[in-house]
Amino acid sequence: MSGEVIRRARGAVAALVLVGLVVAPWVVDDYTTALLARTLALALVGVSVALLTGVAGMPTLGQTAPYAAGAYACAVVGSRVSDVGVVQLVVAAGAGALLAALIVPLVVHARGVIVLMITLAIGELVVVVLGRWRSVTGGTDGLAGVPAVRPFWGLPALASDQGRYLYALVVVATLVGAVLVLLRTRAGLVLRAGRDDETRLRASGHRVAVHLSGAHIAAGAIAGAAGSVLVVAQQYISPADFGFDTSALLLLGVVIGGTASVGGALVGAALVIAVRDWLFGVLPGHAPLVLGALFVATVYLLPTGVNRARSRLSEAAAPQPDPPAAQERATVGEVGG
Amino acid sequence: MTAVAVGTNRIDPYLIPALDGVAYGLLVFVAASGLVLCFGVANILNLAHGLLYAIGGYTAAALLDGGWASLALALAVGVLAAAAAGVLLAGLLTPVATGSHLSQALLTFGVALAGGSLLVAGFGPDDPQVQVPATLEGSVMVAGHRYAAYRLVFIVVAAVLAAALYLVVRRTRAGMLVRAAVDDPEMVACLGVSPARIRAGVLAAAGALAGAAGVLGAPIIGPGTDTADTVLLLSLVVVVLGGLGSMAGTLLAALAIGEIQTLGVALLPAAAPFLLFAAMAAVLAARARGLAVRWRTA
Amino acid sequence: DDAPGPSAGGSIKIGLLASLSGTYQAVGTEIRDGFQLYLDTHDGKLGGRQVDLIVADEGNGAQTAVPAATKLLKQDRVSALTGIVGGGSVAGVTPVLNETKVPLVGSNGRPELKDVSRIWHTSYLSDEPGAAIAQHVRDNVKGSVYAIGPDYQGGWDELRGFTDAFSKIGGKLANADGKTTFTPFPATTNFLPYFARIKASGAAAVYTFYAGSAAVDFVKQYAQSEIKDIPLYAAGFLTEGGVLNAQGDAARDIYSVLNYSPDLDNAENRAFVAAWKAKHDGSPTTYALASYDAAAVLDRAIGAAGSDPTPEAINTAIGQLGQIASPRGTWQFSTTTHSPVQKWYLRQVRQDGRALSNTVVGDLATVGR
Amino acid sequence: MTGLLDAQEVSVRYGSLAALDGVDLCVHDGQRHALIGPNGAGKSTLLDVLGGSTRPQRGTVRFAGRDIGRLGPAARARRGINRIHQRPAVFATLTAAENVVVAALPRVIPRRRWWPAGRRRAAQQLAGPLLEQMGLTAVAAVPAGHLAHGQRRQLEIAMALAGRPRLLLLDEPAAGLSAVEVGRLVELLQALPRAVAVLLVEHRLDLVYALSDTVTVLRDGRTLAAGTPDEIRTSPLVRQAYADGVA
Amino acid sequence: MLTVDRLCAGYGGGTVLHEVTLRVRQGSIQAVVGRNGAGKSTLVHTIAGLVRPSSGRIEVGGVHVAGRQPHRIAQAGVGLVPQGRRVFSRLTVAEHLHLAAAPWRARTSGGEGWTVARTLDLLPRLAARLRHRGCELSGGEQQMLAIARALLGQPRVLLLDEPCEGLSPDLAARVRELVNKLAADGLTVLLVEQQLQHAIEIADRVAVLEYGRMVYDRPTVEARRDPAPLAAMVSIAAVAPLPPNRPTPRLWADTP
Ligand SMILES: Nc1ncnc2c1ncn2[C@@H]1O[C@H](COP(=O)(O)OP(=O)(O)OP(=O)(O)O)[C@@H](O)[C@H]1O
Ligand SMILES: Nc1ncnc2c1ncn2[C@@H]1O[C@H](COP(=O)(O)OP(=O)(O)OP(=O)(O)O)[C@@H](O)[C@H]1O
Ligand SMILES: [Mg+2]
Ligand SMILES: [Mg+2]
Repeated sequence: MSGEVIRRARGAVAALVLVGLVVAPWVVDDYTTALLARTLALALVGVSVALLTGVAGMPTLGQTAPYAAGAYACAVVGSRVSDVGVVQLVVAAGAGALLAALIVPLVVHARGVIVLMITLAIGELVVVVLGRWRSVTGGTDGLAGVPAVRPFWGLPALASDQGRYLYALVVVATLVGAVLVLLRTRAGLVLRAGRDDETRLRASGHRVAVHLSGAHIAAGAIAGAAGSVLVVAQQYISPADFGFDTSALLLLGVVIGGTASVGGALVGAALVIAVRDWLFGVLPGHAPLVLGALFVATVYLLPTGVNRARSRLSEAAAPQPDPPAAQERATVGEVGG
Repeated sequence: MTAVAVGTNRIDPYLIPALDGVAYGLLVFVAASGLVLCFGVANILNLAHGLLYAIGGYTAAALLDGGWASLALALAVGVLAAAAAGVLLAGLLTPVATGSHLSQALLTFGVALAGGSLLVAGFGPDDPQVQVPATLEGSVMVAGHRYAAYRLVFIVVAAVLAAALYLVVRRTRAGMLVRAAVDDPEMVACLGVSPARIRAGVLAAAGALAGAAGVLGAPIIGPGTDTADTVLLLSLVVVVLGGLGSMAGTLLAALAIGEIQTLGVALLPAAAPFLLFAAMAAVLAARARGLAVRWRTA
Repeated sequence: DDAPGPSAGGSIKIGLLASLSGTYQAVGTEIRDGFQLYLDTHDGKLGGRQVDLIVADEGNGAQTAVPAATKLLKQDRVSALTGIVGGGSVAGVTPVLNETKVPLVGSNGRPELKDVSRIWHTSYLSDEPGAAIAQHVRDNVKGSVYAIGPDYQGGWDELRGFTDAFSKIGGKLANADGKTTFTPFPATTNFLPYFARIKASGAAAVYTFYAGSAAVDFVKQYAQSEIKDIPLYAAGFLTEGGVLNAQGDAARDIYSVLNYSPDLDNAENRAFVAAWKAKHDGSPTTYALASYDAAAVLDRAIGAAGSDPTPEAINTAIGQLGQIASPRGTWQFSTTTHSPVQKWYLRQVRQDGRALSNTVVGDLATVGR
Repeated sequence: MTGLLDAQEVSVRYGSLAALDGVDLCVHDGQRHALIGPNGAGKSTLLDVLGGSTRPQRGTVRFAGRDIGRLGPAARARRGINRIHQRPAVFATLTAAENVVVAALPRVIPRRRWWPAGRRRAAQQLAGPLLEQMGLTAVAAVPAGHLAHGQRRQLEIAMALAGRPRLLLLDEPAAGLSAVEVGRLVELLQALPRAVAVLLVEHRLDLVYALSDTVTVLRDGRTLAAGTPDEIRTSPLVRQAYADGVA
Repeated sequence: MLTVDRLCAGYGGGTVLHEVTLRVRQGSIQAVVGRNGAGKSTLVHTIAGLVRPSSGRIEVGGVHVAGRQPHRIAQAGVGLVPQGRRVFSRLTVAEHLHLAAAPWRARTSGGEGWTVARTLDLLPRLAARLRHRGCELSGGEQQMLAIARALLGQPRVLLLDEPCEGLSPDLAARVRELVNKLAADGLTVLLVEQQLQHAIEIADRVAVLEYGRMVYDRPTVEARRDPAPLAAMVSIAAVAPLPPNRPTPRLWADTP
């Protein structure tokens, strides 16, 4: 009963937030709109980090790699091939997924901190490559002058902050919805089970490596798509956008939001990034101090934030055992050995 | 005769990088030693480790005046200050002690950010000057090459430290308690030992080690705005590469990093920017795969 | 409402973006202080208008610089932007500048840009120091020169400036493949393996460019290495400002090229240095100077922009400034690159009383297009 | 005649210690085979070898006529070897019901194959009755990490059953169960269709004699004796083996 | 020696133990039995300080310890053999023993103190496994180690949560014998045991927990004299073999 209430309340809050986000550009100034658009991109990467860290139990510091792949693919496609948003989005997601697929053999057998360090190394390597592959990436100073995107064939190019923000919002909302659906399928269930006890999962006959690879590639695609949102929001990208501090802040944001919860990750990552960007503007020179203090405070204000969110999630998602009447209808097919 | 001369000439340019790789690797080991204890052995993810080192570094910069007495003083003050910071950190960590690495990371990262900017606010954004005793300032001749004397001294310091750490962790009751607390803190408490005390002790020791490393390493990885990050990253790499808690492994990893950063760079200058992280990813991935296979076979 | 331009009281909003935290904090602080010094010595006014200076933190690079700049431009609606330490940050800020049509009078980093119609710099182009010193090195070094620098855009430009000019006048590089050696940046803290290569190359001199803590590491390790007797030439940032203190004796005798030195003998400089020393420890750096000059540029441009100094009007006025008197000597904006056409000086680190300082030992070329 | 499961000459060494030393074991279709022996005899190690989580240095393991020695635990589970662990292994943050669903997934195929949720639904329909059989209905929605020790063991048995085993490897299933639960377990095992073979490791000999038709006795990694429960019960050799384990 | 008075405890929101009261005299053995999930381990953990009581008193030797931290309670002389062994997986057997041994602790119970040699004498299998790490032991060996670890702490009150789980029958009998002897020497024992007949064999009193409530607590002599109520409560009869192939819900309806 109380689970039902909580679920309702969460739904109401989510709907309220969504409505707020839709009307935001008409309420706030251009700067805030631009900041929000950028934040949305990073929040989406945060979701992909949460998918790996919280749901699959593989903490990652390397989601900036597919994120960067998507962003640069989008920037290159945007300035040379097509200014259609859908095309850019698909290309970016594909690039992210491809890079993630290349990384999979490196990380699929590793666990815990080892994954953290391997992904960190990969993230750093990608930044080095971005800095040196000047013909494509523009080197360490980055790529500017990506033409304004038109969301779909026949639609006008987005020239205002509002337009870019709404485009970002639609993309992010769609993808987050897709992730939420994914997590409700058996794939999500098996991933969570693997996080708890991999040996048991194997003993039950699941191919753990396949599930983890799938999670990596899906997360890579999401991060890649986020990269294209960043390009649209910021019209400029450089290796600095994909550096270690971005990864670290994303991971921390996801932790604040409760690692296993997609909504939490979205909010946490968005908060951390937005607060950082905002602080650098309003408190010149003291941003790191305040940000650090905020992190410490977060730990105390949300002492069980991580676990609370997780247990709430599993409560909400728990399948109700079938009533006895349903037993006859149990359909169990035969499986070839 | 000429053949030999040609032979030496071919090796000769790499001699000093190779030696320096050892010294640099040992410096990295000393810098990482606190984290070995904290993260490798006690499994407390302390992202403020670089900050503890920086405390030592700034102490050195503030107190060193070129004399031996000042070195001793700086060492004492640096060790005490960093150990105190470690205890403080342990106190802060108490509420998340049973939590995951990730919440520890959140807390210690926050402390590192805030503490780092306080340090820079206190000591100024410029890199301060570090004056070691004059005898160590110069260079000595090694196999016909000039080499910094101070770095040679490091080889001794690191060797002593490695041996001491090994003995403490493997052979003493304190070391056993720390390892036991990683497995099951509740059961340690049921043996009558407070896990909170163990944590405080570990962080104090880690702080002391980091402080000592910061003072002694100041002439090489000097205090500055980036020191904390550099040291943290290098230490994490070394500790994880070394197999989390194995002293010999960590030393080996540190030496490997040292050689990659020096000899590797000398041999393959074009690959220099990729070397460290590519090697790290490759080694970790190979070892993870190896473990996975071994786990299945044995 | 808060439309760009002066408000009724005759004041004007200027945005200053500089690294006030992170790796480049030292430079960022100098830039802020240089600008502030100009305001303090001119009653807080530029072009006769009270200045509302809004400072924002650039952080470590573009990813923090862009949102901070967006705030200055879109929320605070400043009439002009100044500062910016990193070249990457300038590149990142450019789209927003173009959108809001506000001029930037940058005082440090300078990337290669196609369109500079609204972008001005009071510092230099990254390849100019090298170009300015090439002839001197060619004349004074008997043998080949080893070129080494950090592996990022600034490093590439600085070193290219030197090697292009040096090769053009017949100089020979000692580097094995004839190309500059670039060290990973900022990852490299240990330069000894590179020194071993320099030794092996038989170079008669070394030309380099580093800044910040990499400069400290480079110089200190150089002095203890087996190539410590090979003369070291550098773009001036190697020994500029706070890094010189950290380097200490290791920096002695290094030659560097820069557009400024605190011991230049002219009236503006004497006033500038005196005012600086009254407020801060030590001597002003080229970073502070460039920012001071940026304020001077804005001062004259706003004054010339008439009763309604809109960003557009200020931009137009900057283009018509002509000669600018400055502590570094007079200079003017190049019409093509919008960066200074100015004189460069050869300096050497020498004992000056109790401290070491960069002493001007000669004039080099006037550079700028 | 070869059995459903045929392990031959299995040896596992840990350093100088031979946990298993040339053990042969054959389990026939539908057999109730018990494996007993003093502590440290190698029983769990043998189950690990059969389940695929330990690879023996020597020896072959055949299942349903095929060599499965190179297969991992997941592949063996999909072929029908399901097990419970001596230390109950469950997915701590998943509810009891979800635990069973996850365990059931690899071996169930829905009638409507094209519908992605069908498989999960089919597994869910299996979970309800299984939990009820184990007496866990009341805690179906409780995260497994919050269950009592005995409840976890029951849950793991339900999970093993959900995998629709042809061979069930049970490592001390009755340990930590209360009398009522043991009764329920005995009932359940006796009611298992004969198509399911069971290899049971247990220290409670009353259960062993009640449930099994063949007993193998291990000691120090070797087979000491094998036979019907009655033969084993009266064998002085077996008594001696247990007594030695204590002395 | 050990007094538990109207103790309530639970996890998170829910209460598991409802007003449990126990009085264990020095040198006596109190058995606790009950269904799975009844709250036996919760009771033991609450006494050991691992679960915080929400109300009620716990006294050890007259000292109020409820709500104290676990290490304080251990220092007060409470030893624990937890359910599920919980040995330190990365420490060797020798290290376990070294760590657990508290020779400096004043011995207050009767008999001679526990030394490493004496525990190894009692559990000879451990002696052959001194260099093995906790995770490399068999289930029974881990259980032995858990018992040894608790004994070496020289407890005055010993909490045994199913100490014989996973031990071979002979060894289990021997452990019970030992417990009996220790109690005779003055050790106070709280024993959680699933097999009622084993509990009755050595205990002085036996209590039954049901849904977190104490529904039965009598001296064993009484229980032996009149076993019916106790047997009804824990239905020992269920162990008797059942006729094979009794119809139960069919899971494999479609399996050939
Ligand atoms: N990973 C390992 N490393 C070293 N020795 C091991 C390992 N696993 C098991 N052993 C040893 O192998 C022997 C057999 O262990 P096993 O777990 O098979 O015993 P068991 O028959 O199941 O005993 P129990 O009834 O106590 O569970 C034991 O002596 C144990 O110490
Ligand atoms: N960590 C926990 N969080 C929440 N609930 C728990 C937790 N541990 C146990 N419980 C619940 O408390 C109740 C009592 O558990 P307890 O472990 O005390 O039972 P028990 O009598 O020891 O059972 P068993 O004989 O199976 O060991 C159970 O319903 C269980 O689900
Ligand atoms: Mg076993
Ligand atoms: Mg229990």
